[in-house]
Amino acid sequence: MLHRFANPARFLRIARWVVPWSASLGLVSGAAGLYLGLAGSPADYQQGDTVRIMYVHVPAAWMALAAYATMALASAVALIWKHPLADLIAKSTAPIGATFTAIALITGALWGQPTWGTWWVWDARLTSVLILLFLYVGYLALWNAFDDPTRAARAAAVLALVGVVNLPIIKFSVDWWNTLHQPASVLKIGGPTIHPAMLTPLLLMALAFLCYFITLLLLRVRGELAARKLRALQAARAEG
Amino acid sequence: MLEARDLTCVRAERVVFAGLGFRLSAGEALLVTGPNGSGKSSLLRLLAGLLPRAAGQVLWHGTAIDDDLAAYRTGVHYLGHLDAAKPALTVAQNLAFWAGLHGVAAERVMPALASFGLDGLASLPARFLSAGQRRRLALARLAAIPASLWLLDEPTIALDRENVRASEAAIARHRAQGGLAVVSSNVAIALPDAHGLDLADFAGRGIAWPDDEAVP
Amino acid sequence: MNGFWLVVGRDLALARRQGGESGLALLFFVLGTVLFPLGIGPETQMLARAGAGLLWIMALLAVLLSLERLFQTDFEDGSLDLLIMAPLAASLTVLAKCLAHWLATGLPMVVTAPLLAIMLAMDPAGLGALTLAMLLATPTLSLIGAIGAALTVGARRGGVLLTLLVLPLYIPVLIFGAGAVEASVAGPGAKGHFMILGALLLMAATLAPPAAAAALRHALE
Amino acid sequence: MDGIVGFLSMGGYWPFVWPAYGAAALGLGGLLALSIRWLRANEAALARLERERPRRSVARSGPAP
Repeated sequence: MLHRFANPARFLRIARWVVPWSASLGLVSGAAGLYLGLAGSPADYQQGDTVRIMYVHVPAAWMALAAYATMALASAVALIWKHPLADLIAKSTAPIGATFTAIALITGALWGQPTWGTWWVWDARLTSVLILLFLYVGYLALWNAFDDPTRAARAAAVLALVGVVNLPIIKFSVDWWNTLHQPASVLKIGGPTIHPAMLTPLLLMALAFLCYFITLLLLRVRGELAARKLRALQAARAEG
Repeated sequence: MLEARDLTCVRAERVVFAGLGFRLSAGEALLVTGPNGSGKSSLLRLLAGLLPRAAGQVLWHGTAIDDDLAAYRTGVHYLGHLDAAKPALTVAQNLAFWAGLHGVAAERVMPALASFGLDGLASLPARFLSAGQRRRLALARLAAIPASLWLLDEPTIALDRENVRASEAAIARHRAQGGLAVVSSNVAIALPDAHGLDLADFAGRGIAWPDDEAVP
Repeated sequence: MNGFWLVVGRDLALARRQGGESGLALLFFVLGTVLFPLGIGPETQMLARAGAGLLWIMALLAVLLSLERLFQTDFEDGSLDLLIMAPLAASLTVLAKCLAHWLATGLPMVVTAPLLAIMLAMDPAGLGALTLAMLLATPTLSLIGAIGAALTVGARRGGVLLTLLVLPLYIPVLIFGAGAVEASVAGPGAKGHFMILGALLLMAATLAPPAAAAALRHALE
Repeated sequence: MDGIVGFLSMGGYWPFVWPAYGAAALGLGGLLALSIRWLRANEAALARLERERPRRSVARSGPAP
């Protein structure tokens, strides 16, 4: 099975080719999204300019979920085919996903203040994103709980899969819990009712966030590969 | 008949041993020696199917053990460094549990304890046992539960002269009945005409992550 | 299958002999609930309003507290190797240990919950729902917690880590458990909640053992 | 001038809109910077070790030390 170890050189070549493209596409779409979002699109008739926070809040929440899905997929590949590169991809995804989640929460609170009058509202979506943050923190903590990286990778992979199965159930329970205690939140954002002029900047920003995710993921995997080889060389030196 | 071909073991991203092979047929024993950290325990855990192989094959009666790991394991005893004795249970209850789990009649428990001089302590909670006595309780498991392959990791540690002889006798009896034994030990242990395997010869070097240039 | 009951019997014997975790968990559950009025004040409407939720949160934490040692002791004394190598499938071994853990820890809590509820001035109409909901939920808590316990075997600071990993997964059980009591007292009745708690239990009973067994196999590598 | 000030005030909601974008920039930029610094550190250390390793393996592949 040793030969099946993914050849990191091939991955590094692909990464070196993709990163410039994804980075520049991200910058272009980000700049366009920011310009349209902040200046080019109308304010909301109800909320005024606070709606512009949506161009950061919504893509961050989307990417938080997309990152967790990537982590779960990579974990499944790592567990089923014992593919060490997949472990590294899962490990590299987590901090990015956690950052997206944190940004979604902060911008959500900042958006909530003028709209609902308080910094934190137990809105179903915000609560689910908060729980998602705990899942990320738990995943990262599990990675650091073992000395042997292979052991940590296996445990984290199982947790990611358990998490991805539980996510919809948690989302369902929180939505149900939220509707019971509070009338459906006033805001209906992100649905088809969104004003077309707002949709373009939103999608541009989503594309920018996606490119950012791909670029940073490839960079972090490169870092993990170097760290792994560094550890091995140091171990070899200790024994050499 | 147990055969290992081109076994490679990786632990914590380091190649512990590589290219290891041996063949063992009924009644034979293999004495595994090697410096600390050369992977003696890893080899035994690998043969028990507890540790995944990085490469190579382990064949039992010609078929790979992974085809039906559960079936393979019903015929295998693994004795690790730890004795798996629950302090709160008595000596007899400890052995009866493992015997019951393997579907062995309860009558075999006392004779197995007797073969290691523990029948007098049968109703004593295990927390009062000395290290040597706990080791003998673990060895009694081999006598109580029939298995054709014994994987023994430093079986005679903490045993006095008399009990070392008792375990050597047990291994000899096991081999006489056609059983196989893979024993790792740095302490002298009488294994008549056993094959030797020094793990130093198969020591793996360098990293478990072959990048472009060859693994050093 | 008798291997299954052997494992249940052994774990129950160990729990009874050592009396450690199961007794402590129950004590924690009771003590935590008693502290609540001391902190919030004795007014009954406040207690009644928040009592159900508090009971459930203390139940979650009590179960979690007693799960850390579920596999750790077997790992440390070498039994885990033998259990995984035994003819009994690893998932069934996990199921057996969860059943033993529930009998030793969960069941006593189901029995004491109504008494504590009365102390928290809960409307008697809710006691039936509380007991049934706890009966359905505590096994689920043991099963989901077992995954966390298996994941943190041999990990540094396993206890804290276990809490961090498992509590988010307990949220659906908390929502529908506490919701069941509230629905039976104030709402249209808790039939729907019991159905969902039952579904969560069935899901945990089928998915948790294999997941925990996989985690255990990796723990032994 | 008025355009810029009007734009910056965000209809009076500037204390919420700009911190939101600030948080996003800080989060994404910060993680990017940390990751790049971490990547550079690893690859530099690796290069240092690699430079030493060939000399050592040449010695090792020669007559047994």
